[in-house]
Amino acid sequence: MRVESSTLMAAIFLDVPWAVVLILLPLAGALVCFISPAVAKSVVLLTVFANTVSVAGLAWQVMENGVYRHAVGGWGAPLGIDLYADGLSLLMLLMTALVGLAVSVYSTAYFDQPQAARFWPLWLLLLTALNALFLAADIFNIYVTLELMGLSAVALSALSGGKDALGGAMRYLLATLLGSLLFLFGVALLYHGFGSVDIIILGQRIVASPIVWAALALITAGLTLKTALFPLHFWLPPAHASAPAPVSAVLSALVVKASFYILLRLWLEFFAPLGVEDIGTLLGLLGAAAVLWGSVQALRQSRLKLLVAYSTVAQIGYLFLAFPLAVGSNVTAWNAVACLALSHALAKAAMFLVAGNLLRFGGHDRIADLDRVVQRLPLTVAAFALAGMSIMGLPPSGGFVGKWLLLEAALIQGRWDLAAVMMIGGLMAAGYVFKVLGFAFTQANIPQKSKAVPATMEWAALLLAVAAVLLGFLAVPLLALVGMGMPFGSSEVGP
Amino acid sequence: MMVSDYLAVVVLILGAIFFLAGTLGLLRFPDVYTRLHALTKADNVGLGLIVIGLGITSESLVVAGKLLLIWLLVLLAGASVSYLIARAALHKGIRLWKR
Amino acid sequence: MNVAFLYTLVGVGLFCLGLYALIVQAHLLRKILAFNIMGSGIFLVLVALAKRSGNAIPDPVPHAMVITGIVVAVSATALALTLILKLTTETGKAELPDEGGE
Amino acid sequence: MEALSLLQWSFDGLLGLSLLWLAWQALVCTDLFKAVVLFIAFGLLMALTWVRLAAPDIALAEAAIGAGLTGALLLSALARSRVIQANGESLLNVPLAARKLQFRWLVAIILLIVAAGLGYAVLGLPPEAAGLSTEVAANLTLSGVGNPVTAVLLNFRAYDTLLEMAVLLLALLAVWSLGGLPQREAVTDPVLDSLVRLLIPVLILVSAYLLWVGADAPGGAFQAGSVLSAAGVLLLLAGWRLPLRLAQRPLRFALVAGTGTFIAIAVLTLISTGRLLEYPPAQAGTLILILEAVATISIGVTLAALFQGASPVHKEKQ
Repeated sequence: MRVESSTLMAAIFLDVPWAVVLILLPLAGALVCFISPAVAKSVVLLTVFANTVSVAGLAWQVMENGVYRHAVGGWGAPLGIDLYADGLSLLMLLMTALVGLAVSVYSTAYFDQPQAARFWPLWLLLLTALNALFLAADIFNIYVTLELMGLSAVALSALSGGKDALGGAMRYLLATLLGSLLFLFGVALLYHGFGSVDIIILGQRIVASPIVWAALALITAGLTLKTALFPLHFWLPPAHASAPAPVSAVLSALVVKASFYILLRLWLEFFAPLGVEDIGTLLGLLGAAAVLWGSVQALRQSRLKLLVAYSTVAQIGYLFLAFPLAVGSNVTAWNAVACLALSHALAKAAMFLVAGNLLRFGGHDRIADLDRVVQRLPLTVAAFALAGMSIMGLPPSGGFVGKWLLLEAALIQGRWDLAAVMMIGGLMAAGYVFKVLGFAFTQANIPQKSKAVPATMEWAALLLAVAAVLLGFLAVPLLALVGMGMPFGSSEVGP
Repeated sequence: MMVSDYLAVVVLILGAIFFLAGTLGLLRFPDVYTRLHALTKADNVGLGLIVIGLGITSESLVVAGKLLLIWLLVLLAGASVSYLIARAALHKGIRLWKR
Repeated sequence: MNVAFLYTLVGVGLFCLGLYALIVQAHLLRKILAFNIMGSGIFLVLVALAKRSGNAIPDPVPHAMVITGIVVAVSATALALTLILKLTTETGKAELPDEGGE
Repeated sequence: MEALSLLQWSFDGLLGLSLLWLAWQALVCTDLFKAVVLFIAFGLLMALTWVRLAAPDIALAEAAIGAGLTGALLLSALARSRVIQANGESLLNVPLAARKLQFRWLVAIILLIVAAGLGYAVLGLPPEAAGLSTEVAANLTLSGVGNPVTAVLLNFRAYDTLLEMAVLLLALLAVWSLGGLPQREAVTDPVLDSLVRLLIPVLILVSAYLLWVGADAPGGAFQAGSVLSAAGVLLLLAGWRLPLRLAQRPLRFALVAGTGTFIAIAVLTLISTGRLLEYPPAQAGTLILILEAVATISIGVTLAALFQGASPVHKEKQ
């Protein structure tokens, strides 16, 4: 009997359209939070928990039945819109779910009432946008999700008010709107060139022509602007540094990855088959410049949140190093990107939450004035150290696996220059992580009052950082997951 | 073309001339009040003529009725808005033009 | 070449004019006007190209996309204007604060 | 016929040039108020352009939202910025240092190259449009409505519209979360009052008409909603405010009703057909009408609330 009921349960579990749940649930949650702010906190916690379960459910469906496709409205592409999930989208959804869970728990303790009532519905709308974006298979639909994501991210980053936050949010708004418009222009050209906005159909129809080159230029420009690739990163540090800590965590960990994901997806489906090595090389060069420039700037910062924000600029650079390294059926570079994206999301979210803890504790985030925090907030400092391991790429962290794979790809290709950039970037990352850790041990020159930091906030940061390190042990099953549906165009999986 | 078509063309052209006159007034008259005067008067008549011209050629009474409704709405809005603009201008202290 | 291509080129022109003003003009309100004009340019390209085969019934899909785009544009404009007013109240200037030394 | 085509060509050419000229003036003229007015004129010419391109649905949306409501938002921002500064001088009108001439030339030259490239790319497109008109036409009878644009918006690509409703709601949430703005000076005037009293019923009627004909003719929820919001904007301009007992829950329900109904129908279709937003063809027309009716109210209220700026409750507290 018991066996039967459990198989029945499994059948039901396998039958639920989890992908749809991932979109409708946070959206409905946002509406409830808006109507009844009193229950918002519980609604959000319930939503992010159910969100994680739904990702697990979707992952199971993909493992059982292969690539997931859902024809919204029953029409199917090209007339209708499809939802689509393969290993790569699952990875991004998983990343969103994990970071979202930790950030939501953290936020219950971080925000006080008037701000909390504004934060919850905006955050659930951002979660809706992220989930919808990772499940999208239609480039016009992606445009709508990009706008939903961009505007909610801007609203969130302006949440704390004041000159810095408003200025940062304004700059962010200009960048994200410009990025969306460039993307939309590309969408318009592709639609009129090939008569569809479905990614798969377009991928089959696209042939090299002026219209494709124009669309490629517009889409790449728009998405690299949104991803803050050097030298289009100017908007990121002020926006990420002046937002509330949980918002910075989500922006750095998830939002920039979302536009990178779209770029990667369209690159793999549309542009790579056309043989555009030159543009790949250009993206790689910009990535290398980003690694160096972001790291140097991070080293020079005196405020922790700016340091972490510039570190994001550098770490985004690593993701772009894969473009010139992934040639032919070589998936190592793309596997490295998958590892790096996830481990950076976890580690960087942890770092911003740590910065939030230190800000709450001392009332400032000046690195030189950290006052023996290692004794007073040991969990927080441990979280920073663990997250730092992953950012530096020390074994056994997830960052290590990612950087190792990338290095391997560079060495196989004989790209010593890029390998050198990776090594230098790693060294400089060690520099800025240890700079912060060093001041955590020393006593500050000026005496300062300190406030208690809720345990929830400390543990949320620590658990994310631990997850970033543990990822190193889970790399093999993770890469097996990412390889599902062969998003990178080859059956070869793993290092 | 039938006689009614020729009539419509004549009325339409007449309407356009009124619009042209109103626009000339808007550009050439000395202050906000006289410009409003020129604009609303000429445009109201001009639109009325155009509505008549289009009404003659319209396929059904319903369409003609809708056209008439548009004219009435524009009359109402034009009159009120020009009054409000003139009032705001007075409040701002813009003087009446004197020769 | 028919009329559709004429309007397509006008759309490209509007996009580039808007982009120019977006980069060159420092005033934030002007940047918002620039975004709206760039958007109109893209919408024009989207719809005009659908009409390029002549007399056939125009393709309704780009029309629906443009209506979606117009609603998104007004949403973004409303948010941007509020943000500009708040920022102007704080800083006294309707432009981006200079980056205080990177 | 040759003369007619020449006339059409010159009309289209003139319209295109006017669009470019108005856009340019709106972007570079020194007076901001003038720039906004030129922008509104630009929007109206865009509406005319949509008519020329046989896109009456967009023409309606452009006139109501693109020119009308966006224009109202811009003018209202200018008016508010005057309130911010006590001495009546608008902060937004403070002149800013111009960029260096070399920089501007550099940008202009780069963008000329970009424009040439884009123009070359679009002119290289084959003259036969590779669109979806045949697919839409083939499935129109199953969609429940006769207007192909409404069919795309509310049926074939209804999921986009769901997310678009979320974007609209999000804009309002974002504006409210930014907190209070200075209020405009209220205009009290007997003429304005009687105009408002006359126009409100007309606008509601027009909105209902646009909603109803949207199934088979140009119109639909977005056009109807923006006409409805015009009624709200007029009321707000005449000094009317939402009664406090309606400002909390009832207002919020009205704001989320469109998105909420969309979600409810999405869940219902998911349960009954197994697919998101797959309407049974027999009920499609009714479902779309319900969706559009509720969406119209939400769109109207949301756009009017965006014009008002701050949340009505927030204002009472100040």
